[in-house]
Amino acid sequence: MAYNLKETSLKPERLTGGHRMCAGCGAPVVARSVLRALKPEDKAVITSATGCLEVSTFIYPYTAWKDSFIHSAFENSAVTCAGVEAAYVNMKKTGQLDDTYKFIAFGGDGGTYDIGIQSLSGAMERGHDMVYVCYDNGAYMNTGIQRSSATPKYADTTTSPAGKVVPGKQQYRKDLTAVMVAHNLPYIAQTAPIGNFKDIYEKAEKAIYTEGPAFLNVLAPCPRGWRYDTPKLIEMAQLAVDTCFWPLYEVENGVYKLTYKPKNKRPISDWLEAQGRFRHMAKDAEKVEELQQEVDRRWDLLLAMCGEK
Amino acid sequence: MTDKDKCIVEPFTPWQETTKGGVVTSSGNAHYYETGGWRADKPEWDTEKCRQCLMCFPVCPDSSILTEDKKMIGIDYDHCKGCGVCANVCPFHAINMVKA
Amino acid sequence: MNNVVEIRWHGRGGQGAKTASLLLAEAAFDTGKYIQGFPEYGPERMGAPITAYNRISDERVTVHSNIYDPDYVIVVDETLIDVVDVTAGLKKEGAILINTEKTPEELRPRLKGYEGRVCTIDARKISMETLGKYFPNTPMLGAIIKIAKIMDENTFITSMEKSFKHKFASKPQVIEPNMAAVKRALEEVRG
Amino acid sequence: MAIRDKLSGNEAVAVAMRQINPGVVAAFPITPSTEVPQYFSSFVNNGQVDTEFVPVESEHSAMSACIGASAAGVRAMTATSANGLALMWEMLYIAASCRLPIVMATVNRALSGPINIHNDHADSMGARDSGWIQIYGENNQEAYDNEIMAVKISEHKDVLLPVMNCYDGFITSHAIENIELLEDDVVKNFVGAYKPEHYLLNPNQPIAVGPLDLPNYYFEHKRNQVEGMRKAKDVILEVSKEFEKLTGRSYGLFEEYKMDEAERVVVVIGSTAGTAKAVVDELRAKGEKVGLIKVRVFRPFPAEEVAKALANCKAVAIMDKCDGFNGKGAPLFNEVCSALYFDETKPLAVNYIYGLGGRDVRVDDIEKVFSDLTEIVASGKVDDPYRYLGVVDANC
Repeated sequence: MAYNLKETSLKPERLTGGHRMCAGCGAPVVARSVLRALKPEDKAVITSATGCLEVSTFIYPYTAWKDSFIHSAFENSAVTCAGVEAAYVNMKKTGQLDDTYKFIAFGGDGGTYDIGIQSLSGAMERGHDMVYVCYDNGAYMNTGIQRSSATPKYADTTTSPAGKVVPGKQQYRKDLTAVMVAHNLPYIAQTAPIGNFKDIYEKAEKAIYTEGPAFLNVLAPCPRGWRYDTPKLIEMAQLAVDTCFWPLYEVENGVYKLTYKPKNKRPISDWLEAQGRFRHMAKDAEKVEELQQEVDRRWDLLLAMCGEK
Repeated sequence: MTDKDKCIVEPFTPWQETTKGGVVTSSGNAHYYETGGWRADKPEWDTEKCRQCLMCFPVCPDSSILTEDKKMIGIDYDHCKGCGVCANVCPFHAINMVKA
Repeated sequence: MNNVVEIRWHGRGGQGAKTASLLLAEAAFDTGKYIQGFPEYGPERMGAPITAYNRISDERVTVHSNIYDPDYVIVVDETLIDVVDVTAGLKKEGAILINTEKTPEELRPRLKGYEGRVCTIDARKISMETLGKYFPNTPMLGAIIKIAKIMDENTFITSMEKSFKHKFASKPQVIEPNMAAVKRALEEVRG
Repeated sequence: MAIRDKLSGNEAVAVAMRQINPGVVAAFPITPSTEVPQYFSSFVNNGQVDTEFVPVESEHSAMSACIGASAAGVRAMTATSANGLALMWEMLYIAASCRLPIVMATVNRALSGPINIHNDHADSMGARDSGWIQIYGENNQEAYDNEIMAVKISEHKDVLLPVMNCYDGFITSHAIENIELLEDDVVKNFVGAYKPEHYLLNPNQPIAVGPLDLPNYYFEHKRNQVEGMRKAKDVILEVSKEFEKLTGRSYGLFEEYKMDEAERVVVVIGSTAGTAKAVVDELRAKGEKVGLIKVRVFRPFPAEEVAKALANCKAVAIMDKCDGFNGKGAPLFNEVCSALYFDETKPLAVNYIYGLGGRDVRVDDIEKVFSDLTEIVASGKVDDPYRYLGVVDANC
């Protein structure tokens, strides 16, 4: 059935209000969008890495999750989920359970790109039937905006401050989606919460209902870390997509497919200038040009992979 | 004080009465925790201007756009933190942020 | 502790001294004994000298140290006697058994003045002639049973037959040659 | 009918795990525990168990997967040693604080560095305050028996804590010895079906595990957790009693060996107890009043019981197979001395740190300890209570 936003509003909400994420945070928007792709009759177990999403949605004695949920530590959301999934396989095999469950692990870019990459790689390689969702807000926001390997070059963070000598982070961001492609998973996608949420919904649905391990990398703007006004959440994601900083694509059994091609590719400066974390360099033509070239290089590569060139 | 059905254990409950390992056995009970008090600006829904496109519904971080039968029916002020994302995406200016 | 027989094995990594010590433990176990079989672990790889141990007793042995004053020493590879102090701590009333084509008299001068009994067995010859391959463990086992009198020979033979029948259930043709190797070892051990 | 067999400690524990047939086993190889998942994976691949075996990429993930599986609602088990245990450190505390009844064979090995694969107790002693129950076995039989009992102890509703089944690397794990096994259905009946009260995969009641726990709750949760540890003492005795009915093998919180009127006593953990028993036998045969206490349960520590057992002896040597690095005494010594503090009559006490990194413990080492105790009793004082046994020392 073709995607219809209004139809999806009929599904039960699986992440309730009453959690304590910041006003205007992108992460719960990503989480509830992914969960909306679950069939209402299916049950789920959700895991989360330590991070904003976890410490704000499950503060004793309140859980915002309507499904069973487990958090154990920072670097192991993937394998904690894999442990639950293994238990499910055993319970099914031994006739202890009739219901259908789906398994979704969440982690921020810190818990996914960095400290959690070993556990993620292991769980994906072993082929557990689960979805790992990275909500990438481009820094360790939970501990106070420290740089991660997902942080864009030149971003001002509390451990890559824009100083008098060193103007913010000195490295380009790691392309984790590409790293996950190298795991030869049945389904991998990069998406963002934009427009009528068709892209994120359809990818979440495919990820959840493709047998075997799947990985979603989802851009999740952070008003505090990126330094923009809270109402602009969706605008920020849209700009990242339209500048091709964050292309939307999927890789199904190794086959790349671009799922969104901006009609007018916007210059990276549009995205940089909208955020306080780039204020120190957004007018520096040389640096902006350098970033533009890197965005173009990666975009061209992707177009080639997707057979768009 | 403690509501066992909702697994709402009051702060400073004797250790004998807390749940072992901090397990919470009432899923989604954060619903009973109100975050409406966080709000500085308040979204107001203009039913005249609303064309029921539902673009506001998925963008809310606090699941506070109330819907029924594919239609918006209101805003959950118990949980809305007043971020203004809904107002910003509305193509018809049917949600306006006002001082709370 | 008086009825405990303590045995030390010297072999080379990959040569099967550890397996032989376990086989001896198994054979003794099958005749109702209490056994210990354990190697001395290290980072040694193929070819390096290794040591393994057995304790065999009528009661459970609780001592869990290595063996320093063995009743018997078994040397799986003759070349080791010039490299390792194989008779260290070996009781005079005991014996050393060496796998070699040489006679006990030929080897005694290389044993640093050890005064006890020196025995030899040509496990290679027996193995080649009965099994057609070099598996020294089975003849070595027969030889040590003969020397150490850990158990009655007939009980040992019956036990080995049972064990081979179980172990080689899928290739019964090798049971007879293995039994032949055991019996020849009982006969041919020298010294 | 018991099954007479000959197995190494690791093989025996793997057999116990097969008989328990847990829902999930997640493990990463590390010497000397590696054989446990090796044997077990062959049981899995030969269809002898229903278990999902998860060959994880690290010990941290092994414990994490066990936490997920246990919370999900099945029995979860693993095995590790030394650095593997160290890599699990964070998850050990989380498993215990989530009150998850995970059972882990902990094959004791010296902790790096320098790297050393041989036996001592530095690994599990370092984790003694992680909230896990710790049971130590002397030989393959005890490793097997403890693995089976651990399941019932950990899952008891008054306890709900994970259990380390500790036994000595190589000495116990790799040596073949006689053993009496239980029949499969006897073990199955003994451990029973696993029925957790709350679990993630309960279709009738979704739950949430592992919250952010703020200052208005955390302390009470910790106090609740320690109650599980306190109650574990009675539960261990209860389960051991039930096990004795099946096997005739009697287990307590510790073993008192020839303690009747014993004046000089060695307190020790693990395989060294066996070697020490042989020395006690030898000295008793000469009419000497010597005895031995082998600590089986180190967590919870049976403080009152140990103090009572030692109340009437004259001198006690407490032997630690790891150092404490507080500069004054190692873990077992500190525990025993604390236990004795509240008693009016207490023996003279001396600590021996011994056997580090697999330094072999010989009969004459234990004989030396008893002869030192004779001197202590004669002089009525302990000049140097912190001693090293078997270390090469230029001043001695």
